[in-house]
Amino acid sequence: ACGNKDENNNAGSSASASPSASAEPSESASAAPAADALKGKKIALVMRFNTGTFSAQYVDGVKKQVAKYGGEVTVLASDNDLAKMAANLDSAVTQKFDGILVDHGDAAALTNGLNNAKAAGIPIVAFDSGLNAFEGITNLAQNDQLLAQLTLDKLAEEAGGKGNIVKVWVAGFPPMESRQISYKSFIEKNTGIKEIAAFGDASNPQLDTQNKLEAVLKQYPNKGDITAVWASWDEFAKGAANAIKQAGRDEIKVYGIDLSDEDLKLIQDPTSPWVASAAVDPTSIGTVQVRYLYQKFHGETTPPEVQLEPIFVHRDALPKDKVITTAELAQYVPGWGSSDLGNTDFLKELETAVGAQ
Amino acid sequence: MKGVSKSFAGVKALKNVDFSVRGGEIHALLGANGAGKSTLMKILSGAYESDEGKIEVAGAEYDFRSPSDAKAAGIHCVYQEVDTSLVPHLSVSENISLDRLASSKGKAWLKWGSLHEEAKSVLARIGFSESPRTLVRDLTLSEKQLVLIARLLAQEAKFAILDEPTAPLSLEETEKLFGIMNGLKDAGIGVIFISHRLPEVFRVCDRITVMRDGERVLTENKIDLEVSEVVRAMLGRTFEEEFPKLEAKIGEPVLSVRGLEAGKRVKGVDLDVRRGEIVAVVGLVGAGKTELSRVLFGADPADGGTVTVGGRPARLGSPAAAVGSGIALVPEERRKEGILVRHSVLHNLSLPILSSISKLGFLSGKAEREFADDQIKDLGIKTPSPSQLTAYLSGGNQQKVAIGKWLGTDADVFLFDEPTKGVDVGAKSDIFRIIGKLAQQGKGILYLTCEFAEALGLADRILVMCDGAIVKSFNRGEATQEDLLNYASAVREDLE
Amino acid sequence: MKKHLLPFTFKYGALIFIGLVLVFFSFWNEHFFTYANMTDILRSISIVTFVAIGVTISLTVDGFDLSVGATVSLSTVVTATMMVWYEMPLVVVILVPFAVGALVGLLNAFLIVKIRIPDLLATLAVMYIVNGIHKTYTKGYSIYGNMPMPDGSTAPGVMSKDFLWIGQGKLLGVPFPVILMLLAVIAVHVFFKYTRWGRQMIMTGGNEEAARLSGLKVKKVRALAYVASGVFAAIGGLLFASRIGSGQIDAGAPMLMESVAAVFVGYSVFAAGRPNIIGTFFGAVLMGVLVNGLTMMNVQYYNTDIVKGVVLVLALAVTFIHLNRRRA
Amino acid sequence: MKKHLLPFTFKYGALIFIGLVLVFFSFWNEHFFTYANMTDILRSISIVTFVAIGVTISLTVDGFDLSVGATVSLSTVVTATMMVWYEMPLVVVILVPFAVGALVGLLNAFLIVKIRIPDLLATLAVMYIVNGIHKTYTKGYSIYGNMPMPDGSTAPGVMSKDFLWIGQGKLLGVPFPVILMLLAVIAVHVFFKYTRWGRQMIMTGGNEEAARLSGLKVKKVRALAYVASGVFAAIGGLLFASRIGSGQIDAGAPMLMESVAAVFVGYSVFAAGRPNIIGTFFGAVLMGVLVNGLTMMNVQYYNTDIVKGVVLVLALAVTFIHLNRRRA
Ligand SMILES: Nc1ncnc2c1ncn2[C@@H]1O[C@H](COP(=O)(O)OP(=O)(O)OP(=O)(O)O)[C@@H](O)[C@H]1O
Ligand SMILES: Nc1ncnc2c1ncn2[C@@H]1O[C@H](COP(=O)(O)OP(=O)(O)OP(=O)(O)O)[C@@H](O)[C@H]1O
Ligand SMILES: [Mg+2]
Ligand SMILES: [Mg+2]
Repeated sequence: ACGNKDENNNAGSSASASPSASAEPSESASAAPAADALKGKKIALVMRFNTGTFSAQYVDGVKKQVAKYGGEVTVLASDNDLAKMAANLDSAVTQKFDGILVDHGDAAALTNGLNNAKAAGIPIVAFDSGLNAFEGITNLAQNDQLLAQLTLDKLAEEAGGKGNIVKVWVAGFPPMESRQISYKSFIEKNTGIKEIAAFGDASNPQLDTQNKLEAVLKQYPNKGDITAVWASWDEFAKGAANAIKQAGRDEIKVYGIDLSDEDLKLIQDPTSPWVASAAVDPTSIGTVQVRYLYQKFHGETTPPEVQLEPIFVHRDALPKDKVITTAELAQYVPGWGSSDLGNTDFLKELETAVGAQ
Repeated sequence: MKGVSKSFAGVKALKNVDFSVRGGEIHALLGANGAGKSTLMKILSGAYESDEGKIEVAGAEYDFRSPSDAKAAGIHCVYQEVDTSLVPHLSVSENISLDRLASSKGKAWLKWGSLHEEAKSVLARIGFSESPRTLVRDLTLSEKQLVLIARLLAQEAKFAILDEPTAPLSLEETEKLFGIMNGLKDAGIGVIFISHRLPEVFRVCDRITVMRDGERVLTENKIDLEVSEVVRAMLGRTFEEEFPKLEAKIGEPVLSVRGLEAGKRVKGVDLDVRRGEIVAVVGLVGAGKTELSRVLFGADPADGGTVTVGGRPARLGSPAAAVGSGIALVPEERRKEGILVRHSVLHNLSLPILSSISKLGFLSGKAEREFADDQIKDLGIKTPSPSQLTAYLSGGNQQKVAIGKWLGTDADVFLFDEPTKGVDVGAKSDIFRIIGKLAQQGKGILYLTCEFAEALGLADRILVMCDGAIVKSFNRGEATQEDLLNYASAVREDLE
Repeated sequence: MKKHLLPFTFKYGALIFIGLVLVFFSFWNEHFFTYANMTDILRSISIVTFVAIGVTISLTVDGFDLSVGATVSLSTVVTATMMVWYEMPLVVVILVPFAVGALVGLLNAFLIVKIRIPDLLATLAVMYIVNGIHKTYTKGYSIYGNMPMPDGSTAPGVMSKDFLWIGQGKLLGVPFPVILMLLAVIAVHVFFKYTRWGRQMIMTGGNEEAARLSGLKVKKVRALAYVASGVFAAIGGLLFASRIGSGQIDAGAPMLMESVAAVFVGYSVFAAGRPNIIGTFFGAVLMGVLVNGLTMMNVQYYNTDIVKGVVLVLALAVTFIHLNRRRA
Repeated sequence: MKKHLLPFTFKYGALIFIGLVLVFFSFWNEHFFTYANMTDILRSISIVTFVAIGVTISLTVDGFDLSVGATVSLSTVVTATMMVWYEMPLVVVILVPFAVGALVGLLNAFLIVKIRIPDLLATLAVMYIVNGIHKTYTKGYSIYGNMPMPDGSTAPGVMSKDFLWIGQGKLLGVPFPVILMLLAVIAVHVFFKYTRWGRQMIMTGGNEEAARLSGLKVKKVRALAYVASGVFAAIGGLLFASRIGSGQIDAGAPMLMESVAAVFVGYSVFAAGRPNIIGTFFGAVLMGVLVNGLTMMNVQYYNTDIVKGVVLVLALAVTFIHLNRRRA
């Protein structure tokens, strides 16, 4: 229980993704008989993290989509413990699930189990697990470097290319480390922008960020001392926004990464310093992942890699008159959550067929 | 109290005891160790519930389920085990007022000023000089005893029970206590007084009850009694019978101590023990006997002096080193120091000889069991099986385990610190027999005790200790109890 | 002279140490020793201090409550749902977590006092149970105003302004949680020092047998201590929700070790060598000062852990070397 | 008859309970009671069991080692860096974490035995320090083959095949970590039951003063127990790195509570009421079976926590009600 870092949110995007290998198979066999063949599929969702709104929305996306196809999902949670995750994968194979979804896996930790799964003929679709080298698996990935780049570029633009910024970031997680690559080149490129403080602790992300940023705010007490805060994770962004808002330093803007319903609400709030985030819709990650799995069930060829392109969401693009959720975001931010990625005629028919039953 | 009985895990501690106290008298309760005095008083004060029997106070029948019930009836007790009644990191004042603080009635707020004031005035009555703000953990044993007596005085008692209060007190403090007891008596309070020191008992009490083996054997007014009658009632026999001395051949010195110093408790002790010789060290409680034995055994640090065992200088750094040099100690506090109560008889017995019953580190279960079986048979340890937890053994049998565990080591010198404390009469003579046998095997025995009679019966030589120093040496048959008492308290009297 | 100096150093060693740390950071950064930053530090430790008060109380009766972190988590989400899901009035929002904390405490007390399971074992089990309950209750979601519910609808309530003020507002320029914390520390200190019940707890922890022989109902006292521990942890959770404006899952998990660290540093204050409220408070202050000052120095968070650990060792070493020497 | 039945139930209650749980899950799901799944369960508990062995040893001498989780983390990253950063041969890769674990144990032993800081306090401080060290060592990064280094270069090594086999390979159809675990459990059991040093540890834990007065070198014994605890935790960390093929930051954090839970359930096995290796093993098995079986039943992970807690309570309640009745 102590020190669990749930870094749930780097998941990603959903909808607006363009398959890097644009092999979108569009054969449409008649689905009605297939609906029976694909009925009651037992699917294991092997997750590394499982707390927080982001994960909850992602699981929700998976469950809803599987339900639409008449299947059943079992969530195997790993408390951010890769050894447990490997064990979970093993037992998913042993227990003969029909298909396995992997969330935030790790190539080294899971290779063995995935080989077993492959030997057992169980199809696998992974998200953000760095399994591109693994043959036969469809990999969904959100582009973490791009995610970071989108927010940093906006930060630079709104700051006019100069200013002092605070970085909230922590190492130890692959997505974080990818984001750091973008950050490094950003700092090198924008010589006018200076990092004056950096911290981050994954074990108590929100409150710890709030407390530490307060210290930094006191260290730089004058308006204009700090231009912006770049938070590499929405949990950090929430804490940072709280600290700034409560200190009344509304000239400082927060740029975050990832977006849950909770985050969206904060970005919409005009009094909140958090103005923008880049993310992939967690719900549609789940949806898309399930679609590819069912394509595999159906015997279609699926691409080895599917890139989920992140969407940049800025307050300016959001409505001022009502609070929206990520489900409605697509109306305002083009490309969000609306993706038909991975959908095929067959799957659509399957959905209707199951829905009719 | 009428027809009170009580058993502990198979030991019948009290058998159908009747006992009564009048207001305004000092009633002495006497009996050998383990006779059941403390148990009876714990029942009277509500700390234990009796199995049978009833308690009446001023004609009304009571059923004490907790100490507070007894206190409500006006019965207050100073328990024998001082440490069970005090909270070490609280102040003296609070410990004196502990009952009041613990009660569920009364004022919610503490007034520290008046608390200390009250404590001070009670303490003044017994001549206690430390500040009432001192923490109890910083007090000496006798000071702790005084705090408990002060607590009793602070109560509105109708009956006061004092279970061996004089044990840790100096003569001067004892005198003060007697003054207080007489004061209580004059105020119409019934005082029950337990002590092993017969002279003081005879000086202060009005009536005497004697217990033996859980039964009441005698209740008389003091003036109708002789000391010898009481002793006979306590023991059920005369002295000589109790200490059958085995004859042993006395050889060359095996333990020599020169100029041993340790803190304030051991001052320049010189002594020799020869093979086959039983040397008793007697002294009043607090004379420093326990400290002497602990220093010899390396359990406490020595400040200076030399110890030779079997002609070789012994290292005194730690008990492990002492054992290596051939010294064994049967310590005073059996349950805390002598045995491990949560472990079996078997494991307790084999503890000091683990290395000799193991090969390459692996224990030989057979050797261990054989050794244990031998000890259980030789020493007559009453236990259902060697794997019984020692916690469930009676005190005497626990003491035998504490002794037996050393018999497998080839120690040359055995230190016994009050080995008969809390041990019943039968076990006591068993222990004397074991000690005698050890002497016959040519071991050197140092026997530390505050029971002069034991020393007179058992020892070849008696050293009298007072205030940390050996003040006198007697050979067997040279001394009487009076002589010993005189020398044991000599220094103190000289100082006065 | 020298003889008196040493005990003095020991007794006030921990306080002097805090003073030196303050001086060091003040020289390092002019903005450190300002009113605004000092109140920030106090506010940042207010939640942990409440939890640590609970731990102190349970340690006072010689028990150890491992379930406080889980209680904080539960209380945080319960508080938030009271507003967000059920739109309860402020009074209910505040009282329900109290009740929740008390219930957890009662469960601990039942297992420890009645069933007589050793404290560490019992509270560990309760930790698991309460952790499970708090996640089951919210189905793993964090709680915030107008959140979408699993069934597709939207939660009716928001975190009310009045409630948020508890954790974020100021009274006469002092953050309200700081005022609450100071009041709690003083109240519990007074409780332990000047009331009979407080002394009864200390007695029970100091020598349960003696307390029992004095007629004290020690079981009741110990049960009460666990209930108090649960309630203070629950207040910590309530403040947590109010401070960050939402009910986060697992919010309390890191609180256990942090509060225990504060309590243990507190052992060194006045060289008590025992749990004591004033010590706990200064322990929390020291930890807060270190985090704040080291952040200003831009020290990496992982070095902060080393510093925390070393400070803990130093504080404890000084105290226990001293205590053991005196006893020896 | 009845008189004999009751103690029997108590003594084997915990084992019967595990049996019933197995039977229940077997009826529920045909895939549960298969060789493959049973070895899966054993492999899944192998790391925790090693850590739990360490905790059992420290508890045997009546100490409590809170630093084991941090030691696992440190050992994991050290093991990984030995290969990835320094390309050391397998022997070194295996020996260095042993040394690291022993060093942590020595630090604990020093603070507890020499400075005489109470065990919980000392090991908590060490936990912070070791946690900080392991993150400082890697600058917070996780370690994996050919990782990019903070200075822009690429790490030279990868996790070697031989090393990965330790955590992932099979010998005669049995996962190698399971073999290691069983060997360790048997070895430590033999150590406690049949060797002099094991007995000395047990006796030291039973009553340190009495053991000392029986001529045992209790300080040495206790120090050794902490070193052993550190080494077993380090083996856990090594297995961790080998199982997942990388060195994750903070990998050991959840291990502390999990291993403690296993040890505590173990108190109930054979109604021992105190730490014992066989009990610890079965405790770990029970926890592993529960997690595996409940997952198969598609119980939410957060409910699993509740079940774990309740099982812990039941196991402990049965044992301690029984033990206390016997003592009374
Ligand atoms: N809590 C207990 N559990 C088991 N046996 C006990 C307990 N208390 C006392 N006994 C046993 O009961 C008997 C009477 O003990 P008690 O303490 O009443 O003797 P005593 O007359 O006060 O002796 P002493 O002069 O040594 O104080 C002894 O055999 C003792 O071992
Ligand atoms: N636990 C204690 N705390 C403080 N002082 C103590 C303690 N135990 C003994 N003393 C004091 O130490 C002095 C010597 O004690 P020691 O135990 O060596 O004497 P002793 O002759 O063995 O007496 P006893 O018959 O009590 O064993 C006495 O003044 C005694 O009051
Ligand atoms: Mg007695
Ligand atoms: Mg003595």
